[in-house]
Amino acid sequence: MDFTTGDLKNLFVAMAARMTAERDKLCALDGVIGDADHGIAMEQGTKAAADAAQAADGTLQDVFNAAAKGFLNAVGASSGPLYATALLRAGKAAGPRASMPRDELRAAIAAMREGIAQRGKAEPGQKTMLDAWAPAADAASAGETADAIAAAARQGAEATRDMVAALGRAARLGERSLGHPDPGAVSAAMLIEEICSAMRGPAS
Amino acid sequence: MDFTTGDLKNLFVAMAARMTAERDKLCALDGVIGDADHGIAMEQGTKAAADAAQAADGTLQDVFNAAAKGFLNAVGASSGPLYATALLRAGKAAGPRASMPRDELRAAIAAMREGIAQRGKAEPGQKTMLDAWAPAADAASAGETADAIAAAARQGAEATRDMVAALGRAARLGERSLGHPDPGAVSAAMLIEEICSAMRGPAS
Amino acid sequence: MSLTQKLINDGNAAVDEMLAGIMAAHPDHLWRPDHAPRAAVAKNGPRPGKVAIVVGGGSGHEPTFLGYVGKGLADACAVGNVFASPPPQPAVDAALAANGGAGVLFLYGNYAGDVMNFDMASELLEMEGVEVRTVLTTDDIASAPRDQREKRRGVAGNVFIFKAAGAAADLMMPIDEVERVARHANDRTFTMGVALSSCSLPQTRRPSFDLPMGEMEIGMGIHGEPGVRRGPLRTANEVVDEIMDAILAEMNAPAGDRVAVLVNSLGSTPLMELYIMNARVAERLRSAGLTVHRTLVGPYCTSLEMAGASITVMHLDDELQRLLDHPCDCAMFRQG
Amino acid sequence: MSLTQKLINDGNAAVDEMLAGIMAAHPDHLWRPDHAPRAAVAKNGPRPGKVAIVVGGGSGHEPTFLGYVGKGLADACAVGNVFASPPPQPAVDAALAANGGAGVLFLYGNYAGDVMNFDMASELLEMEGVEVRTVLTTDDIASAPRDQREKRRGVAGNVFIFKAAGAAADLMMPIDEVERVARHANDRTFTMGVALSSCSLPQTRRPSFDLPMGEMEIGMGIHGEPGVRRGPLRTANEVVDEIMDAILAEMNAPAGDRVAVLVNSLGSTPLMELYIMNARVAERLRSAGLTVHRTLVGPYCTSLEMAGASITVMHLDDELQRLLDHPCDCAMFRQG
Ligand SMILES: Nc1ncnc2c1ncn2[C@@H]1O[C@H](COP(=O)(O)OP(=O)(O)O)[C@@H](O)[C@H]1O
Ligand SMILES: Nc1ncnc2c1ncn2[C@@H]1O[C@H](COP(=O)(O)OP(=O)(O)O)[C@@H](O)[C@H]1O
Ligand SMILES: [Mg+2]
Ligand SMILES: [Mg+2]
Ligand SMILES: [Mg+2]
Ligand SMILES: [Mg+2]
Repeated sequence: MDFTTGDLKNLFVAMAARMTAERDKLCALDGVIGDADHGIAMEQGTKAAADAAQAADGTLQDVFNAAAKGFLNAVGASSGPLYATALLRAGKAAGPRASMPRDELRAAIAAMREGIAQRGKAEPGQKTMLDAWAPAADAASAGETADAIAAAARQGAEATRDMVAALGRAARLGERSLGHPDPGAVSAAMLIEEICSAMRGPAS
Repeated sequence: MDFTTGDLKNLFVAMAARMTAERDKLCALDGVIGDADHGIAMEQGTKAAADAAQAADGTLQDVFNAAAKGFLNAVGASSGPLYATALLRAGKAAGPRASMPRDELRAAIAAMREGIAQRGKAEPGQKTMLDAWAPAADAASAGETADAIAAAARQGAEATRDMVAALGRAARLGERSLGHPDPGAVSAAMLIEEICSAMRGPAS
Repeated sequence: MSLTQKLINDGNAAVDEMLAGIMAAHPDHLWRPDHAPRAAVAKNGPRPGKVAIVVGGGSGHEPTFLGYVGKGLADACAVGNVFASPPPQPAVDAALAANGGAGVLFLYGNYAGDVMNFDMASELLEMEGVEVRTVLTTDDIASAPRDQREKRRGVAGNVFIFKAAGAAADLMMPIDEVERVARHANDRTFTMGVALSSCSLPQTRRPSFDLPMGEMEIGMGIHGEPGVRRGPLRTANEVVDEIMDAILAEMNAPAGDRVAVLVNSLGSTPLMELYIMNARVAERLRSAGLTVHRTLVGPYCTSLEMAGASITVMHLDDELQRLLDHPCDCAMFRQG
Repeated sequence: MSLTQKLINDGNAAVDEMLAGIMAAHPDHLWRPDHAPRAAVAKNGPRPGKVAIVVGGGSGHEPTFLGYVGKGLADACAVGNVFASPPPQPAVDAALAANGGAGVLFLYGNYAGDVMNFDMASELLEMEGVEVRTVLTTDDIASAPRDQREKRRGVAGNVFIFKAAGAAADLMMPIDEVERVARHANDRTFTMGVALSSCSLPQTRRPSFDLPMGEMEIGMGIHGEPGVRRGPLRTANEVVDEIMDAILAEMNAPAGDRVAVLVNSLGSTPLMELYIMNARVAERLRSAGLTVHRTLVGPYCTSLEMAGASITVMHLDDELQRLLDHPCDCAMFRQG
């Protein structure tokens, strides 16, 4: 069964629900090495993305674009431009189609990684959300299973514990950032889990 | 053995030591129905009185006057004018003498009560320091023993628990001032204990 | 129990060190007479023929009182220990330094200690031939019933009352007039506050009182004295409504009248919360048909680091409006 | 764990309600374009031929940034969520509303989020033919080593840097000059702070980090980001000495030079403590042979209700001194 604009709208709803559920945990993680608001940004951003997607007409790309704009305008912060750019890229990858094979969500993941890397001028290993998106995108591009992609993202997020931050607020901490996972990477792994779950098809 | 200017200076030193020891307790009592600073005012006031007394030459009255001025200028607040006036009155009662019979400390207590009542426009029963000074002065004027005078002061202070404040900061509390002793009455009973102890004569 | 977190050196030296820092920061606005380290006088302002406005009280309320000394506002200030009236001497020194031969107005909050000390200062000054008047501010409507207005405390309303009297004096009004203006300003100024946390004195560094999380003290004073009652912490709008209900009832202003508003932090409540409150204050005044002529928002009259806020409304008439609009230039407050 | 004590209604609505309260309080100073509720523009200031200074950043630092919008200072401001850069749109709206045809200077603190959002706004504005320059403030000397100045955060030094750039623009200098002044002001401004308590976000009402009693965080940012290190809480003089040692070493000013000083509260640290600190700051500058031209003391750049303070020193030259002295009239800051 193809992945339709309706599925995409549901995916944004699922992401928003997940971020609401994880908000306080993400804020607490951000409190240790940042400014304690990452859960709020992700909750507000995914909620705005879901609302904008819901209200959007048109193709997959249109829905992605609406979600990008919704996320950006609700949030600002670091997450806003990063995810707005990621979603615009995913929309481009999905293209002006009413639906696409579910498999092509792999390309969306890869596109999102590109958007984040470009907007954030980021590389893997700098203790950012890219450290979850990059291994997930690599696994997706290699055609691995949804489970494997999600696992790669989680491992990537977990690995940020042992990194010294080089970008974002935590970069000022130097060695003090060691031992704590990057909140943006942790939330990224959660979003990727939601995408992977959509990749597996609707729960029957 | 008569009560000399040296004894008077020692009395102020004893009062200052007592107030330093009781400072935090008095602040805590003032915190409940006032502004938590009574221990500080009494510590600073008696210390300044002791210092000024130490530096003063002349008669009992001169020493009392110096102490009054020292107390007032160090403290201000409510306690400052009240005790400055009380000490000036005590000095008048003691008079321009180098010494006096220890018994005449009773007259000093009565004079202090008068000074406080006049400066504070206070009457007994209004939940103020006068509620310790008045019964002590009555006992003193009736010629009771040092022990009895000190006990009267302590009972007077304790009785303020059951009064609704009518003067000072606590007056704004209405019924909420019930159940808590007045800090000024508690510190007054302590000062009266020190005077009574001087009345008994030097520890031999 | 551990000590409260403060950036101080020695609690007993806090007031004098603060004064040193104030003098270092504001040499164009303030000076201290030799031998009167607890009296601060406006560099600009006091002049022959002008009534001298002398304010004062305990420390710990900054920018009240010192911050309101300057051209167009108070001429001098007597500085007490933390939450303690100054003794008479600094008040005398302040008055003598600011005296322009047209009389002195002592203008300060109604507290037993302040009254006794300033009254002693008045006696001393009168012995020196200086004419002294006294006006006590009594704007805290929570501190006594309406029919006992003269028993109420002076709190943040000081800012408006001082401003009106200071402007009157700056306009060279005679002492009778300045006194009348001060009383009139006080009569038309209404304040009520709530506390969300205690403060702590620099000497003890212990909370002055206990206030459990989730509760607030309603009708709080500015020295950590308890308020009228304690209740559960509520939303900003509910708190504003309770305060505005009380103020509007007292003020009893007909629709169409103008007011000035002060939403004041008691110390650690940040501007974000004050402005959230002000949104509701403005709404309430609008629906009462009143026009807000001027709004001040910020820490104007504080209790050290206490959390909480007060709302002051001054019911304007043409005269008070003109006096509030008069320019002033103080170390910690400028206008016009 | 119970929620922190705040006077708010709904954490998610806090910024918009605050803005409503600010607009109600300061109608003579600020307005918002229709459909741009997160852009605040000076009533007086923006005019044809004048470079528009647009500042902005997250909320929670009040009076930064909004309070510095007004004649002689910033022309407009983009308002973000609490501790979150505004998205590009309000920055675009602010710039368009303030644009006088002489170019726009985006002037804000160096944070990853702000850079990404304001850069997107610049691209959008350039597509509309508006010339945009950007200067990032990087005054926080604790946030990166000296040889990586461009990585440092912008904190309370914003006040002086905005002031200098705002004056340059008000004097109708062309965009090249205004940009040069802003960079020059930033190069000569040095800040370092300490935190004594955490703040908490209105949405979560949980402390952003743990700071046990008796400890302080040294080199603290203004968003609750951790500082350089944690240590035992020390006296005001010791704290000032540590900060001033670092600032004086960085600034490397020859004796005889002039400076401007800002002793800033991060939120709940009261004026008494700031002035106690300032007494020592003045002493340290005097013994370094430096002259203090101007001192600001108060909550100028805050982190909600965080306890703590920062010290900023701007190393003046004739130009910067003249620009700092230039009058300004903002909702929350007036001078001259
Ligand atoms: N330049 C960057 N590139 C990629 N990711 C970044 C960059 N800067 C920050 N991040 C990510 O953003 C996260 C923080 O997001 P958030 O808390 O929402 O924003 P802010 O730091 O503005 O408060 C970090 O944990 C990190 O993963
Ligand atoms: N008018 C008055 N007459 C007598 N005693 C008074 C009067 N007003 C206050 N007091 C006493 O002063 C005490 C408070 O003293 P203190 O805490 O030093 O001053 P303040 O109230 O100015 O902080 C009260 O407990 C009360 O005993
Ligand atoms: Mg964050
Ligand atoms: Mg007291
Ligand atoms: Mg007191
Ligand atoms: Mg943030």
